[in-house]
Amino acid sequence: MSDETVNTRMNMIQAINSAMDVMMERDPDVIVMGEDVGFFGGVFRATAGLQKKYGKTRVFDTPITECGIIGVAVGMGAYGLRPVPEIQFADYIYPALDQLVSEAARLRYRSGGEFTAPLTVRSPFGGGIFGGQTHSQSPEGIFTHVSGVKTVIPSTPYDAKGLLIAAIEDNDPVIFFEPKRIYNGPFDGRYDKPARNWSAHPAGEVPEGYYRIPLGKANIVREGEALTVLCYGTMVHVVEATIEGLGIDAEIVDLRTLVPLDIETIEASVKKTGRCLIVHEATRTSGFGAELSALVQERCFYHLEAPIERVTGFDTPYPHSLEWAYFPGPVRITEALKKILKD
Amino acid sequence: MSDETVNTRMNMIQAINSAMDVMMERDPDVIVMGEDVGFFGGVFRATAGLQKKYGKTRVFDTPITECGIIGVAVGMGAYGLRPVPEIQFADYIYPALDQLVSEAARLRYRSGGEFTAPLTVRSPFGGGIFGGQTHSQSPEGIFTHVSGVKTVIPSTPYDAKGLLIAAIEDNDPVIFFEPKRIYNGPFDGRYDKPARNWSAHPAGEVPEGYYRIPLGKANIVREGEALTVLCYGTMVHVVEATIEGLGIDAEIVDLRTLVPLDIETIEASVKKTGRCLIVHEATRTSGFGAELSALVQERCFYHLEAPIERVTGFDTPYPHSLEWAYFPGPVRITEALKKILKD
Amino acid sequence: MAQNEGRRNLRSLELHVPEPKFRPGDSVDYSDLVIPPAGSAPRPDIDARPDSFHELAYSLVRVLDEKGNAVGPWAPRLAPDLLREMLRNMALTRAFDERMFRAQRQGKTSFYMKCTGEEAVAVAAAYALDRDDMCFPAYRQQGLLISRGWSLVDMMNQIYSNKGDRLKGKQLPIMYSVKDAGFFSISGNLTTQYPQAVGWAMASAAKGDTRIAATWCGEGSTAEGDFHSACTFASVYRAPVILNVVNNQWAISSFSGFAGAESTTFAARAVGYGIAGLRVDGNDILAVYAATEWAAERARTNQGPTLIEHFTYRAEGHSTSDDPSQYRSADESSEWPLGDPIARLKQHLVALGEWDEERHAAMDLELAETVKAAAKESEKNGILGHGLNNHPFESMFEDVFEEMPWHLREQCAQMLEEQKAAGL
Amino acid sequence: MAQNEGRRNLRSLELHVPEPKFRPGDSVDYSDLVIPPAGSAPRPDIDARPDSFHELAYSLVRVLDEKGNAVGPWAPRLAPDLLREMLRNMALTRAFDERMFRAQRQGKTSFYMKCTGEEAVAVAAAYALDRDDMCFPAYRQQGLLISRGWSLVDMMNQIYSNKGDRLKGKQLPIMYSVKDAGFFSISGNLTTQYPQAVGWAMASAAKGDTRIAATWCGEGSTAEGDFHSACTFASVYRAPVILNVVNNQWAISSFSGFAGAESTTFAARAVGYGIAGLRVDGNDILAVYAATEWAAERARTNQGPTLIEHFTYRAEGHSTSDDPSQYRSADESSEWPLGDPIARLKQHLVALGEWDEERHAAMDLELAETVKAAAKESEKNGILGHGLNNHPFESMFEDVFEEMPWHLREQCAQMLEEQKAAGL
Ligand SMILES: Cc1ncc(C[n+]2csc(CCOP(=O)(O)OP(=O)(O)O)c2C)c(N)n1
Ligand SMILES: Cc1ncc(C[n+]2csc(CCOP(=O)(O)OP(=O)(O)O)c2C)c(N)n1
Ligand SMILES: [Mg+2]
Ligand SMILES: [Mg+2]
Repeated sequence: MSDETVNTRMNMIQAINSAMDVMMERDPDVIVMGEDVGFFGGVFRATAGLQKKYGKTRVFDTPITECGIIGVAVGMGAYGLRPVPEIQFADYIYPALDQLVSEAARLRYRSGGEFTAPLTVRSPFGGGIFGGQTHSQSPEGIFTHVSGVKTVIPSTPYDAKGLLIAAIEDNDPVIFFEPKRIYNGPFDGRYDKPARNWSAHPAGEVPEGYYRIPLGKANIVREGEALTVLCYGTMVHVVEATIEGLGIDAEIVDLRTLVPLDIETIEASVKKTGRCLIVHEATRTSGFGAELSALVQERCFYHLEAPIERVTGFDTPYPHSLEWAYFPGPVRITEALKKILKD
Repeated sequence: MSDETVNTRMNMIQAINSAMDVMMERDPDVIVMGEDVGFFGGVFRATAGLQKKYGKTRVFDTPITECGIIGVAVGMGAYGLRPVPEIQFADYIYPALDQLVSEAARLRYRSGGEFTAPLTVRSPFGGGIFGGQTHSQSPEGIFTHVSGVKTVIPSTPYDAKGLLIAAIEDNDPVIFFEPKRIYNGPFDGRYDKPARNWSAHPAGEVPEGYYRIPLGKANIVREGEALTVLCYGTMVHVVEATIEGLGIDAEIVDLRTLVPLDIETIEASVKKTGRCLIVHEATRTSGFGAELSALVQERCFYHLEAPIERVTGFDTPYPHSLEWAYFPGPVRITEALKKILKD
Repeated sequence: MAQNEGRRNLRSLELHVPEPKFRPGDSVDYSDLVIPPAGSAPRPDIDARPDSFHELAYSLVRVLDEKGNAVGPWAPRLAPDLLREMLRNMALTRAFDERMFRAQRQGKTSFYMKCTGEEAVAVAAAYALDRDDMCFPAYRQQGLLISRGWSLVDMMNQIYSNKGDRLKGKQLPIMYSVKDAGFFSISGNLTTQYPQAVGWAMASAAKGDTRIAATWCGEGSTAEGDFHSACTFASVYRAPVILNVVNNQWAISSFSGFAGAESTTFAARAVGYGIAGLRVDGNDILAVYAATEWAAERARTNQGPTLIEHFTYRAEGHSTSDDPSQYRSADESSEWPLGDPIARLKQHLVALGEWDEERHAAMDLELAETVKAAAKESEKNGILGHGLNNHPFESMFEDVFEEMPWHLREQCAQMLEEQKAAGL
Repeated sequence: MAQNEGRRNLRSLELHVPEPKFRPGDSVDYSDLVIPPAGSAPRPDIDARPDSFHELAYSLVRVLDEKGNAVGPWAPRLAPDLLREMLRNMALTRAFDERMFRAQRQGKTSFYMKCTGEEAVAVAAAYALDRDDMCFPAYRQQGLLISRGWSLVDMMNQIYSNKGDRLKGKQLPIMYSVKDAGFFSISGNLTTQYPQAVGWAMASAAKGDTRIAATWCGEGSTAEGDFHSACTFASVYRAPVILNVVNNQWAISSFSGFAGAESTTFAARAVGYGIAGLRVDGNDILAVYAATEWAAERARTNQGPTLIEHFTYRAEGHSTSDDPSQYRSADESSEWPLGDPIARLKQHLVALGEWDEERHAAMDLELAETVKAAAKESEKNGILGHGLNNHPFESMFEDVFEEMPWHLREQCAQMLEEQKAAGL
């Protein structure tokens, strides 16, 4: 779907930056706003250079009120703009929840389609950077419970750019969670090993221009027969590395979009393998893994040869110093794999 | 556990009122606050008479800011009070979400136990009263995903009082959702039939004094062998009536507390019956039903004779005029029962 | 702290909990309400700095005096035809409210909310704003739609959730959405429209458009965090927006003291943000018109936002679910010292020799007929009480997203099966 | 609207986006900053009505003049011993910051935040409040703990998430919680502590207690909805609370204009709520002391809340993750016209003949040693970099609830299995 074939090496930040750049270039109604996103270019530098290029009325810093950022963006959307607000950390999205749930998500419905809120809310999420309780959360599950918003989570620079462009073009509100642990490189879950960067990864090669990855389509990262692993974001890489290490013939499905979900791909895969592991970093109870488990069970019951297992973060806040004991890493995944494959 | 044996007929509002009354009498640190709860006694009259009895410093109206109500209650809790804030409708709890999720739920953890937030947040929830999108929601699923809060939902006057007393005495924050459709009487889901009131229902007989129903204990409303139905709130009655109508030997488990869940009762029941239906009014995707389904599947996989089914509200806002097409009533439950029992 | 180690001998603290002046059974005495004479408030230049007229946040812009004369610098000098049109629209709004309230009582719909006594606030704004300026109303500004000439039948269709309802029965009655009349979808969640209006206004400014935005909330609703976000954004970006606070003294059963009225005015919030603030006699349609026009002109010339407190009184219950006799004195409404907005404009027109009792009575009759006819017309499309099927069941799944994803298609199919099973 | 039907010939709107005066590379010129002379602000009586001293929200309470003399009605007349103690606590705070910042750079912990240049704000408050008044701080009020004599080793234990950390390694460094020092658990979420402080104060008042509450947030954080909720509650119930806004000009990379500083002061927010408001030279510890003492006295005598804006400057980066040279002029800090709080108190003591350069240098040396010794002591308990097991793995599941429910017990068991499998 690319209309521009020059590829460059990008890390995920650069890919996200490039997606906004491309869309701002193409569509004068796209605007970028958020805390520190203007002159400074964002605390993770995802918006670096955009204000300089597109001016202060299209890329600007905001007051520190997430409720205001989203509320104002909804109004801008109703006017006809296509705002791309940033919430500095996903942990700070809660003050905006009413504007997201009761307003952005419901506006089309309650106005019979007269008004829409075509926002793309970008927000870094997830742990693994010693950010403690309030810089590590994965609240995606909450949004999947809200009818009227889409939830998208990329796992590579290539996907990040293609999905973000699709999200910005989408006429419904999209929550776009960026797994900050892999901004700079894929992460195999072994925190004590040197960090890698994206330059060696095939998905670190990203077209410079416009292309889109449709929302609602999963990506089979690895085909296999032994079991199906459903995952997204950072966990895709942890799962991949773990499976590789164990030499298991797993099929790894990177969901990319949680709502709407690519149920066809999931169903086909589980029906083929008969076994299913779900992996996410968010707390376990009522996390999105629960929905995945329920769906798979409902649709593939007679194909299942073992219980569906969930590997998740624990039902506690993200603890600062015990971060790696909390993180659903290779050991936790290995244990679950053993269990699923045992008979 | 009752220390007072005089029983009276109460509807659920009266039972809830009585719970607060009993607790305010026993504990001078219990205070009640919220929009219109003071002089007027609440838009559903749940706090009627309390201000007169306990004075304005213990029962008072608040400004219309849910964020403020919960934030102030957290501070009062830290001081040593035991606040019982009301959120007028569960649909209006979102502005308070940050104070609930990031503050009330996390305070004990982040302070190493130094500070606690022993709030009981009461809020009417659920549909069936033609309240439209913003007076009908069932957001309990969101809270079950948040570590550090308990979520309680009663289904009868007797339970409401006993559980509310236990919630107020609990030293952790409790979200106490009151199924407003059954404030005045049990509801069998047949909206076109005359409404019943609590006077004929055994659980409409409520002790006048203190008693508690422990949090985390489910109630087997009906024993049976054919399948297990997991439900709570209004849906307990809809399920009961539907099952009775069909003459199915179902075991109906009223969860009462969603977190912490009475997993033992659930597991024992499903292992006995081999089949499981989950019923809630909330939207389907990532609702608490998903968690229940995942848990049952994980723990009872080898006992299951049919897929676990979920009967839920649809993944749309609660539509005003099509309320009864949305509501998971007897027909939807019947269809699911047929499916589960078919082989 | 060495110096503080021993507890000092301190007096006990006390918690102040506000209490309204009058409760059921009390007789009403408004004599301590300060009401500046009509015409006494100065009218600053359009480009005056907000901090040069702080006093306007504490006084009351009034045009109509006790005799019905329009006096002082704010008097807008409108043509009698226009005044009659405004009078008519206030009366039409009231007639509409009466009829729809009754319709709810008759079981034709689930819910209704009147704006009785506050008609001037919305009607004046409709005249002072341009037709394509965007309104972000709360639920008591039906006067905007009526004054912009929107179809009564269309409004009633929404109230009845009937076949003609463009919102397909999805919204609670009175939660209109009329894009063609510059009337934003009303939310059931208080004050969420405030930052949205600011965002719309910012977008208009960013695009070099000429249209401005206006928004309304009740005095009780000013306590929500959204109010603060909105005022902060409006002040930071000098958004071309008019922020209206309709202070009708009550928020359901809570008097304005629970929103802070014991400490200062609501217009004073503007002072806190360094934006222009006005306090206006909300029952004086000429004052509301003049203030709104002034604020609109400021916005249109890049002078930024204005917050206007409309001092008025909620003459009826909060909604059809409310019974105000439970918590306030029955006399409050009739004794309200700023009178009734319709009666006051009528008095003015009569004083001008442009109106009389007969014409007024005739107008009232005609409006009652107009509303009745509209209701009949609308009821042909059905009423809520007549059952579920004013709208196709499938419509429930539409408009959640632009395109219906698989899970909604599946649920829709399931629902249709169900309805078949139920014999519907 | 008939009269508006045709579009008028209107000028395009423009969006105003604030811009700080100086960016990297710019030379700094503060000449248009209005700084009233020390001693010029009047000091109202404790029981004066808030609306009788609005001007104090727009001026600047200053005690120390350019020569280091304490002048005017706010001069608190503190004993030299006390002044030296305050000086020492500011210097100790700075030394602590230096050391811990370095510890982070050395990889001993993950994160640190300094309060350099703002020490007076917290240290003065610790002296003006009673020891058992409750503080709800943001993350830059470490001076409170230090001045209340709290153990540096204990603070460092928290920063290192080590064995001695009472918070069991669960919180990000500097997010202290010290109940015994009346210091509420710091939240990572901005401004949430504001309504909590008001709630604590209301509880104290409701109970007839004598203790008051105080809270702090940055000027950037005033934009959050919680700020508004807090001010509204404080005003409605006249809560005995001091609401401090530390205006250090920057919120990470955003200058105060993005919180509204172009339109008015932050102290003016108080005027908007009808509560007492003061604007204070935050680098003048005597002014901060006097203002806080006055506000505390008001609170203690049921006069209600006071909002104090502390006008100061964030002399260093936002945190160890920040590099301010990317977004502001390097000279801003050194040129700050209100100087450095430590230097100014030192000058005052020297002027009084109660201090000299030698003693100051000796104090600095001694404090560096004190801090170094504390760090050594604390590091015996481990540092973050030394791995996971400063705290038993099980501790992760404690304090979620008072009692651990089954699902956490199960998860805990699972985690212990895992650790075994991993050979830990
Ligand atoms: C977020 C939210 N909280 C609470 C409510 C319930 N509620 C509806 S109207 C109302 C009172 C509003 O009073 P005010 O703002 O003064 O407006 P008025 O009704 O007087 O026009 C309340 C509390 C709501 N709709 N939304
Ligand atoms: C709710 C929330 N939003 C955003 C952040 C990220 N954040 C942390 S500090 C900060 C700037 C705060 O500036 P200010 O209030 O002026 O305080 P200062 O750092 O200057 O002391 C921001 C945006 C946060 N911690 N919480
Ligand atoms: Mg009101
Ligand atoms: Mg700051």
